[in-house]
Amino acid sequence: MTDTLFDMTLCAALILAAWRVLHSSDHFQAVVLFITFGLILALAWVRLEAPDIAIAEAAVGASLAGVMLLDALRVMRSVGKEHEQEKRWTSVAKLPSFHLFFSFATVLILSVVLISAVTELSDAQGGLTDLVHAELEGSGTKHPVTAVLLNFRGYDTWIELGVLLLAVLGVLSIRECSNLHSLAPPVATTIVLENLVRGIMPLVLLVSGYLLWRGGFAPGGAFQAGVVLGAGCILLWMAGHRSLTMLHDATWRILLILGFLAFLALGSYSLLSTGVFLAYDRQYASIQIFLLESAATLSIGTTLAGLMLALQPLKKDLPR
Amino acid sequence: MTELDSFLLYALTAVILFALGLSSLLSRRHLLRKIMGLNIMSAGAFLLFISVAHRNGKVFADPVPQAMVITGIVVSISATGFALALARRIRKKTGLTSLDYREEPSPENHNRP
Amino acid sequence: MTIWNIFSILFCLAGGAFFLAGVVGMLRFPDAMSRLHALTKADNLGLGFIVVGLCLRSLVVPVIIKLLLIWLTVLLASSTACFLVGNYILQEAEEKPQEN
Amino acid sequence: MMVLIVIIPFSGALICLLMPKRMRGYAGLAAAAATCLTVFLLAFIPGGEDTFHHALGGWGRPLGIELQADGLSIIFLLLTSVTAFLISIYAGPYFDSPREQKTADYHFWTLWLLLWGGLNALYVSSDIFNMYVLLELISLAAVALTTLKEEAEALIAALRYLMAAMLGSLVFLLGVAFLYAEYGVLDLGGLGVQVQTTLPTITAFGLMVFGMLIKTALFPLHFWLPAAHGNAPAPVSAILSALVIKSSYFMLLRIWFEIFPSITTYAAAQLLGAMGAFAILWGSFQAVRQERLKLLVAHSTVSQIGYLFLLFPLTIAQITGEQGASWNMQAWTGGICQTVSHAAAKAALFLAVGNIIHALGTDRLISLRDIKGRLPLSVFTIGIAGVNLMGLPPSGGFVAKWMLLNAVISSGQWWWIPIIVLGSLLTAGYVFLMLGHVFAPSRKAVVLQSVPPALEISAFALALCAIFIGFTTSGIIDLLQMGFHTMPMPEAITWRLP
Repeated sequence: MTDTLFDMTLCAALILAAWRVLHSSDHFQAVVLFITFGLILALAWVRLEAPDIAIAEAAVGASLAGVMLLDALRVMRSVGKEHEQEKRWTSVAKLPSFHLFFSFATVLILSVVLISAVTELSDAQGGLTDLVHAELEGSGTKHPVTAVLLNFRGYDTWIELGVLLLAVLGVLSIRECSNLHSLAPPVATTIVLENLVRGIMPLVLLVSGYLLWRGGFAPGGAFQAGVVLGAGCILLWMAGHRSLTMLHDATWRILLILGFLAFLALGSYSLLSTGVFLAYDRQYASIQIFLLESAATLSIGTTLAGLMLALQPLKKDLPR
Repeated sequence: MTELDSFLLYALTAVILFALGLSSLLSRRHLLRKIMGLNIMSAGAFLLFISVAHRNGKVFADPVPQAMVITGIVVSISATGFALALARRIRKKTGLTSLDYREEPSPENHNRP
Repeated sequence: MTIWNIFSILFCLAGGAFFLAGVVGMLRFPDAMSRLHALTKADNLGLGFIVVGLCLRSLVVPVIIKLLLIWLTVLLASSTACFLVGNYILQEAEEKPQEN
Repeated sequence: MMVLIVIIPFSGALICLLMPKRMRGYAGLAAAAATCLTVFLLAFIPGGEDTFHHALGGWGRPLGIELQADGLSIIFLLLTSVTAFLISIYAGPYFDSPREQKTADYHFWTLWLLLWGGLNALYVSSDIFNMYVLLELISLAAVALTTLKEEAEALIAALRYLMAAMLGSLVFLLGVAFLYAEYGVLDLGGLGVQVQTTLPTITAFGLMVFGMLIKTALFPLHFWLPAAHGNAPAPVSAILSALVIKSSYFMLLRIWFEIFPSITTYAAAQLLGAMGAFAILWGSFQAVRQERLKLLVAHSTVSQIGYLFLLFPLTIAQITGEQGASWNMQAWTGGICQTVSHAAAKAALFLAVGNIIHALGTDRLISLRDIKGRLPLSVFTIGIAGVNLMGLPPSGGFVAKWMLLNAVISSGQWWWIPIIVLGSLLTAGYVFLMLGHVFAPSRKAVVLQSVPPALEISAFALALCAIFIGFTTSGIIDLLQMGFHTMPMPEAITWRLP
């Protein structure tokens, strides 16, 4: 009974938060509510026995996406010196009313269809749970989610690292710079913040490493560890620490592609030796998976930090 | 209340979130609202996956949808970051915060031959 | 039920009370700075009490170390976050008069 | 062997990222050539029974992901590799030229090779979640390529494209979630066998088809296409119009004929056909009205996509049991011929238009008058590609439209005839609009920038490919006869060219 009550409260909170994100008139309020929505969602993942996703959601959905949105909001609100163009761009004051009607009708029809479809879903316990547990023994890891991510469906994870890489390259090309090296050094801040960050960085590294190590047998893993690492990098930047700009351009690039490259290298190696792409030696599977995960962690951390940092001012934009 | 009911509850929440996100994408004009709408839509899709995982699992939730959702979260944060960068760039170049706009030649350039 | 358990429950309850106070402060205080104050103080103390309570409950050294590390991380993280928010508020307050 | 068509472009992308700036063009071209060669080896060198099947990591379905190639995959792979290789030859000198120098170092090659690898991987994938990830990879790469042009119009078009693409993939993902909830598997084979007519399944079907329709930009979901294709750099426009659109069309074919063959209905097919018909008319009508060259070509894409959707009503008969009728194969051949010839012709058209813009410095239709008989090869390319789009013999476009008309007549769905004819007439209208300006007397003397020969030759080669496709129909039919993984083609496969 309490379970049901809890479920209902949680679901109601989710819908309410999403509704308010949609309808609040103030953009800042909407972003804050969006972050709240992410936190409630993390709670829902815990309730649904998916702690891996809860960690990922709390780190990404609530914090990283929140930081990105807040920063974007700050930039988009400020009235800058714009119009590098030869045209004047004016927002249309009002959309035609049929647009609103049309979108409302679409959403309404879709909701009806989806809701009735969901109620018809069978309660049969299908899925691949048993199969995963049956094969878990030879997968080189004891945690089923890690086994699926790195072994059974490692190909997906490889492509996903490619998507991350693409996103950073895309952001760089939008900023008209070719690498993270052309970023202006961060603005120096107060000594309080510097010391705070100095204190927190070892802990960030510890948490990241712990999550990575834990992925071998319990919830945790490369992605969660990578997000924590990336958040640490962003924090370092915000504290005005220049260490990130000191990194050599080539180092940046190698860090960015490391995860993707590790999958590629391991896959090619197994293709040459056994004729199968991304197959692990049964004997060394756990070590290979750990190496892959470490490379992926570094890459994910760099990429997520890069996604955020690539939006900061460039050297060429600074006043001389 | 049985296990099935909690599955139904979360699955219903999932599709409602999806529809809410879609309505934000379609009806709000500010780019940030649209991007948040897309994120809520993906949250809805993920929630459906995980409620299914919870239904499928006996002791632990089905790991395959969990892995898929983690992959999906990575993909969605990449796309979000990219979209935000584009939105910021558009704002800087044109001063627009939405994609509904009119173009007029600015007066000083207009007089030039 | 051992004496440790009773202490553990008491500490956890104390922690919960601090969290509750923090929430009330967050909702009721008038401006952002005092809200931040309520939040950090209550959060850190509340979490501290709960960590102590959980330590008493487990009484295993590795777990205790882990719990304390968690507390330390949260302490540092929340003070950093609050410093950033507070700094932002101050900057806003400084910039406003210049604009007018 | 089969994984190599994915590994090679991806490795090439990484190498290009690590190379110093001036070496990237060569490295990229080498990777393009290697990829193209691998695809040809895969398609034409007979191998063992494992040639077209690879279980990744040694895990078979349903737990792992399997790569599988059938006749349809091979056709799309070949189409992609030939077009992509010729576009790559074009892209090198294009991005080296002074006018485009600014964009040269923004990772064109890395983005492009990642996109190409994604396309190849999509054509051999047999797992719907894997397909989702690949679709996202393709869309993000495509949008990033669009932003290589730093004008505000291009950025706005890119963001609109990104939103549409994300919406499409998310709707598709929700469909995947419904399928997993209902059947607990993700591989095409397993799904194709299990699928039954239940409400969640139909919803999943609708969602997946709708998501792909957004990405394929079928009327009225084409709102994002003209601006995105019309504002990108020339090779990127060619990539988007010729290849990226085709990937989601390929997904539609997979969804329609492989996962859900048992629940597709006559009415649904007619609806898709009707949307296609509107696309043909609306797209050509808009194209005739354009004043900018690239926007004209982009609208022409909207209309040519419409023809692809005539495939759906023509392969399904009103009375069940008539599925195996003889027009089935005609419709397939027509649809696939249209896909392939449009890819080549449209790429040629965008590249040739790119040459003209390169020379003139503007893409206003009216300024075509100023080229005054110079750039003969590019103008000739436009002419040949136009012949293809109109469907005049001898060309792939002619065979495509001829086959579609045949299928229309023999299936008795006469109402498509006026659409096809009218569409061709309107196409002729905008092609002659372009060519007419070329031969009209010019207003003033204009100094043209010289166009590197590689640019003109690669565009011309693509146009020739489009013609050549008209003579390879029997090859396409043979490949189609290889059937799908799960569902063998109907008995009509014995049908031959008259």
